[in-house]
Amino acid sequence: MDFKLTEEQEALKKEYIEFFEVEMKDAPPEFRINPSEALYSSDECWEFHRSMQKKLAAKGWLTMAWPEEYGGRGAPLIDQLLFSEVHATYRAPGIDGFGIKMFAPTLMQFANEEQKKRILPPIARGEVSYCQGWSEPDAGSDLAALKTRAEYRGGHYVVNGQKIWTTGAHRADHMFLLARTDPDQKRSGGLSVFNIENMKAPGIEVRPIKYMNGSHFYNEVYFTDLIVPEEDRIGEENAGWKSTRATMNFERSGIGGFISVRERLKELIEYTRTTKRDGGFLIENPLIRQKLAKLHIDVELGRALAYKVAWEQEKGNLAVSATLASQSKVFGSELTQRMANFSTEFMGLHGQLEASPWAPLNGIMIDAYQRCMGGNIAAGTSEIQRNIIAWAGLGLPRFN
Amino acid sequence: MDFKLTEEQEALKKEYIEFFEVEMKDAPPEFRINPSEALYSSDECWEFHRSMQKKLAAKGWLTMAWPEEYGGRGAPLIDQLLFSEVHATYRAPGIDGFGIKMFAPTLMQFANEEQKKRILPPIARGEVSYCQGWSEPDAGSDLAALKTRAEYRGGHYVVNGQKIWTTGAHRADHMFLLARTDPDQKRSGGLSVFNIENMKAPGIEVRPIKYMNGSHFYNEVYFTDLIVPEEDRIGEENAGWKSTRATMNFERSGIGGFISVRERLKELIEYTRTTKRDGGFLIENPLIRQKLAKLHIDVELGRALAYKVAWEQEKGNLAVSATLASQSKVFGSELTQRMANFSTEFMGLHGQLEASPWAPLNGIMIDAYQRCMGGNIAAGTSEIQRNIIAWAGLGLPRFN
Amino acid sequence: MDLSFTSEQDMLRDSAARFLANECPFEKVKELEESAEGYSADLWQQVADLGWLGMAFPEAYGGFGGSFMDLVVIQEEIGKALFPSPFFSTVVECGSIILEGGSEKQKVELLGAIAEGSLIVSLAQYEEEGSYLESGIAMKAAPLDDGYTLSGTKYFARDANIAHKLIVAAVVEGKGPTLFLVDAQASRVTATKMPTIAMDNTCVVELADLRVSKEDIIGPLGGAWPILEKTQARAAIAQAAEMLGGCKVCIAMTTGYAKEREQYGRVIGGNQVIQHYLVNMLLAHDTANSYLYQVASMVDDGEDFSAAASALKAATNENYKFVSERAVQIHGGIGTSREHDIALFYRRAKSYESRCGSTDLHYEKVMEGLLQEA
Amino acid sequence: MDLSFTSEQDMLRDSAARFLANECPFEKVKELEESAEGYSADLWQQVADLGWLGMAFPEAYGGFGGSFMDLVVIQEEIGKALFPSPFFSTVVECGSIILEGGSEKQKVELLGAIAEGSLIVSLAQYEEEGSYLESGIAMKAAPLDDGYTLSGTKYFARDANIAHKLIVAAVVEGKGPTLFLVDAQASRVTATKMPTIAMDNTCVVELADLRVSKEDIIGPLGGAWPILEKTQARAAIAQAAEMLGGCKVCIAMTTGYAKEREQYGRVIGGNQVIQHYLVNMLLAHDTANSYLYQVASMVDDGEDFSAAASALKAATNENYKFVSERAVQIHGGIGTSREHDIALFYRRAKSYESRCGSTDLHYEKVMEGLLQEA
Repeated sequence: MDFKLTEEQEALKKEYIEFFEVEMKDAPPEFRINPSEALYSSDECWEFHRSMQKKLAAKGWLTMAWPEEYGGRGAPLIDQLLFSEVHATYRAPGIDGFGIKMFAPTLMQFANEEQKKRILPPIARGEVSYCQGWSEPDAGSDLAALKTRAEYRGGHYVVNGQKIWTTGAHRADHMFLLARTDPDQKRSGGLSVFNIENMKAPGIEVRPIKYMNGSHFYNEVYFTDLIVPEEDRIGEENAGWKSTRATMNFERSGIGGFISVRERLKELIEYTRTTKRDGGFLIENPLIRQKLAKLHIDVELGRALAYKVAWEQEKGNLAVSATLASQSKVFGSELTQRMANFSTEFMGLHGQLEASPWAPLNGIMIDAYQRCMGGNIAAGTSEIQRNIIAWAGLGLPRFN
Repeated sequence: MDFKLTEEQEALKKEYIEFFEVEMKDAPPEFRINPSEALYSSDECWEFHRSMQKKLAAKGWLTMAWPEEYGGRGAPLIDQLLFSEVHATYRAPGIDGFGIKMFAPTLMQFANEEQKKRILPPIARGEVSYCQGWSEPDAGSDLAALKTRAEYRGGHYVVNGQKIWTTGAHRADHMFLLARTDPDQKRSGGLSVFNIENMKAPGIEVRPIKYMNGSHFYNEVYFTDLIVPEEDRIGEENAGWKSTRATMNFERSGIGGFISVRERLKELIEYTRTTKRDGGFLIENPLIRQKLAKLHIDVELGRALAYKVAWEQEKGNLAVSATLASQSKVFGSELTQRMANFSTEFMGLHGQLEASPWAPLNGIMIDAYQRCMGGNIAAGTSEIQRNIIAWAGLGLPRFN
Repeated sequence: MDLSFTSEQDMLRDSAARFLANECPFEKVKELEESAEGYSADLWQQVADLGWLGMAFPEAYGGFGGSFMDLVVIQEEIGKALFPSPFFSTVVECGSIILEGGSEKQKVELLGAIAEGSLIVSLAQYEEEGSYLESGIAMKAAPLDDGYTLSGTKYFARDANIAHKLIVAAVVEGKGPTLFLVDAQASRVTATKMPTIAMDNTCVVELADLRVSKEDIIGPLGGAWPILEKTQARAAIAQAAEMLGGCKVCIAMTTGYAKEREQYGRVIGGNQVIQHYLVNMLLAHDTANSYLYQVASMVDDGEDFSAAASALKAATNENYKFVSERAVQIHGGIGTSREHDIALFYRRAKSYESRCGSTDLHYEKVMEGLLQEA
Repeated sequence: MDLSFTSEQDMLRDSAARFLANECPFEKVKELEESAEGYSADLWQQVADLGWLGMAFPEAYGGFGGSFMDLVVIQEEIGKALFPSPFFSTVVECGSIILEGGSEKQKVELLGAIAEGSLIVSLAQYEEEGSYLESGIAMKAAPLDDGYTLSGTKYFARDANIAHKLIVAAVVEGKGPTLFLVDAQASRVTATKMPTIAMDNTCVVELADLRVSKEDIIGPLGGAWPILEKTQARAAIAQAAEMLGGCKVCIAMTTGYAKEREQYGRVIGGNQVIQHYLVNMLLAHDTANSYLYQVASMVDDGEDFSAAASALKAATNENYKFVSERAVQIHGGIGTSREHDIALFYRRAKSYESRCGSTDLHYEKVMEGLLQEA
């Protein structure tokens, strides 16, 4: 075992740090609160994200772990992890996870040559932005129950139906869509994957869903007789479930989440060192000290686990890494929740304050207290993740 | 709402206190550690228990809530609760719960007149001791899967099979047995209840099971061609499940558990007030203070719930009180576990010590750390209790 | 011993529940949350007419002479409906303070006006640091010939933006913290809403050389703390009642949802993990709720309830957060949306935990109580 | 970066696992727990012959020059098998102390003897109060012409009942705590087993005017604390490895049981709640285990590992208790019996949490580390 970085890795890491140190100086302040969602919240943030995306592409960092033939440089996942750590440390935007981490690997594995040549390069160049057309009102945890219909009409499909919880649909250029192409096949049979070329096309209506705190990143997407050319179906007709399951398992080390908690924890500690209450600094309170220590430990544990995820994936132990990735997801989202709950608690009366001149850390923690619920639910609820770990990881039987 | 005691209740309570104050002075010290199991552990403890049983009967306290026709005085359950509180405060033995709280109410409801006249009076007089013949190696949580066979042979039954986790079988005079009388009926059909008149009869073999810490209260009971007269079958043949389910629901307020924790907590607080480490008393440690406060609060909450259980039962809301009793059981056993874990933790190196001159509080807490697991499992595991609450209390559907 | 409510209390509860269900459904709650006033003057008058505002004041002061348990019943129903109103600030907090510390004249005038619905009062106790302690009151009351002048900023004053009067805690040199009744709508008083997770009327209040006459002092000079300590303990119980009402609805809504929402061909409430979540939520509610009535009885029976109030509030803080959090989790995506109602409880739970003292402070008070006993 | 074990380490693990499975099954563990000696001299010699005892000592001192990671591998396997032996006291604790603080002569003589299996050593640090701190060492070393005499009582000395030597921490006036190597079998030394939940060789040691020569001092006069602090941090990591080995077996045994035990016509492992319990156990193990290797690497890489060792031990204390507790719960009644093996882990978990510092102490050390960084 060797946890040390190579000289090349140390040099790369330094380069990342120098880059973000400069580039994030002028970032809109919303990114300090929640970078992965801030990008969708205002035109200014979105512009900043898009310009960062192009810069990262130019540096070759956007797709470093992609095979060279698709515009990557075949870097080991551990290098990718290092990049993700630094990226998360600076709470930087610029990564379109839907395109780069989910759809692109699916394309590499399941698309035909024409599609790869057409769809992958703009993703690699950071020119486009994707959203994910999966969940439906009656198909959340149980994705295979989805009903959105794509009917083949010779040369093209006609799509009708509704998606929900579509993060960033109001900003995205494209969507990868999972729809039912054979209505006679139930559940996971009869589904196909499509590349939706233009989210502004007639036949698509995007309606905002406000999150509990009023912010807008989720959407409903309605399809009414949307025409999708046959050449935008990815993979075999009715074989979409297989590639979708593969999509679920790409790059899910979760390192970004742990780094995010680590950085917030640093700010929290600074807050407790500089905030006085009842004659002492908060950091002098043993109850607060111990809880901060516990959070720090969990960050370290989670980070070690994330490294293991990447390592197992790198070694080709995909079943192992998929289970570990579910563990990382659960551990990370629940850790974020513990941090948000605890910190807003010890802030006392101030803990309830949203971003404002009076709010500690400009309300990052009360924001997290609300956003963390999304984290526990989106991309597979904590319950679904635990089911998966039990079935796939521990080999426990699945009953219905 | 009125939580005040009546003058009569205050007087009764005073009488209980005066009684136990005197009677418990000479109790064997094991009762201070775990009264409900100490009685089975040594001849001396058993003798003390038996003599206490008779004294309580003489006072009329053993069966105060029984109907007068069976030797009780029809006292309200709240009075019974007050007695249980004082009894638990002094960690006194003398209550044969199997006979008084479980079998006797079953008899009152399901036995014939002859049986009531024959079996109930010795229980009321505190002369006998029962054990409960329910669990089997393959029928624990799933009691209805039991296999012990009672075959009718004209005028009597012949019993063969094995019971397990039979608390006190090595001390008891009698057993109430649940056995399969119709082998063609599966599960809860085909079961009958029997009064086993003599635990020393040929055809019964009792083998000890040592608990994880080596102590002996559980047993295996083997039946080999045991003859049981027909007149000792309680209720209809093959209708034993109904009375067994009723037995499960008698007097389960759980007040004793909460009082037990409260008393231990008092001792713990005294320990932290008088024990120095690293220049200060343990009670000065804010981490310890807060955890003690939490335990105290949970005791208060649990006690309030136990009162509600008794109140609802008294009002005849049996379905409500049964669900609440399951809640009380789960809350109480898990509270005991928290107390045991936390206290043995803050005792530091001393926390691991079993009863000995060096052990804090003579090892009560490390004993509890082990016994609490039995508490979470016996008489329906915490999981089964939660299932019952979900199904019966919340009306959630039961799937298999 | 009698653990049942009186029939009057049952009626009070039913009528409150019916009123709030009809007049303040969750749609209305969200509308009020988003409004600048944060309450409905119309509904306020209606609850005055229903007798809620004077329920627990003595008849001599224009009230109905109800018990503290009656107030608890109303608070539970308010908590179930999430009714946005100045009930807590005006009736529970300031009403108690006036009753506890006010002069006969103040009681007659102020409590009567509160009961009628014509007077909203806000407690301005906290300062920048957010301390709950007596020592946290640092604002000076500078003596003047026939009174004092108050200058400075108070924080976390609930409903100050809509209040007619404020009760301001300020220090009289040589005497200590003192309570002053001031006109909230005076030109030298500015109340600004702070954005809280509960989207309620929590305010920063600026006082600029505000004159107060001696007659507008509540209680003795330097006597603020005993009054505040006692009334805040009462308020903590009433707040816990409101929170436990919220828990109850979370459990009911979530159980209902779990029985209807299908995934994988069956209702999600058939999943054992969901069942056990709901059972743990029920346990959290039922234990604390049983204790609530016990503690409320202590108030009515004149027993010392301060440590018990802390025990109740600490437990309820934890339990409401737990229950509302699991409620959102079981609802899944829809539970996180503003459109749905369940997250309203989740947001309130976090805000309410800081009211009437932090959880840690309450634990410490419980411990102090235990050590006094021992 | 390379997160794989070397093939040598894989072999070491396999051979250790095989040896312990064959020679020390759980039946044997229980037999040893109940014996006065609490270990098997025969097995001890065998593990010496297998090279375990000298694994991590330099070759110059009769060892094999292995890494700390090698020791971690052995400790994990010991933890899986619950192997009762003086490995921790003699090799992990005292071996490290001698290596860290001993003279050349001491290293050659003592480490060689330990590696051969002929020397069992016990650390006698703690006193009546059970303090983990330097200030907890109060026993006086009274100066004598060519040495010191030691009198008093030490507590929680592991394996003192079977040890040949003790390392006693005692205060030299004007210098501070100092480590003395004494003959454990001298007539003036009495070791008595204390009954612990782990049923191990935890002892009270009485020293009655025991003479120690100056040559038997380990490290500088007054130099005990830096040595103890560093070696206890290493020991904490090794202890965590042992505990995580235990977690792993708890999970495997319980998963196996859940797949076989039927109730209600199907295996209990089909119940979602049991599944999630097991998943949470797995999470507890896998997170801490990943971190274990990272921290062990810090030792081998010469980095400052003290705060990380505390972080690891604190997390592992909680996780082993949690995992072993759930393991017993899932086993149900049978899990609570002495006959079954799973409660062996439950009992060890509680005992081990107090080793090398309490959980609270480790949290505090983590916090101190963080504040130094900040």
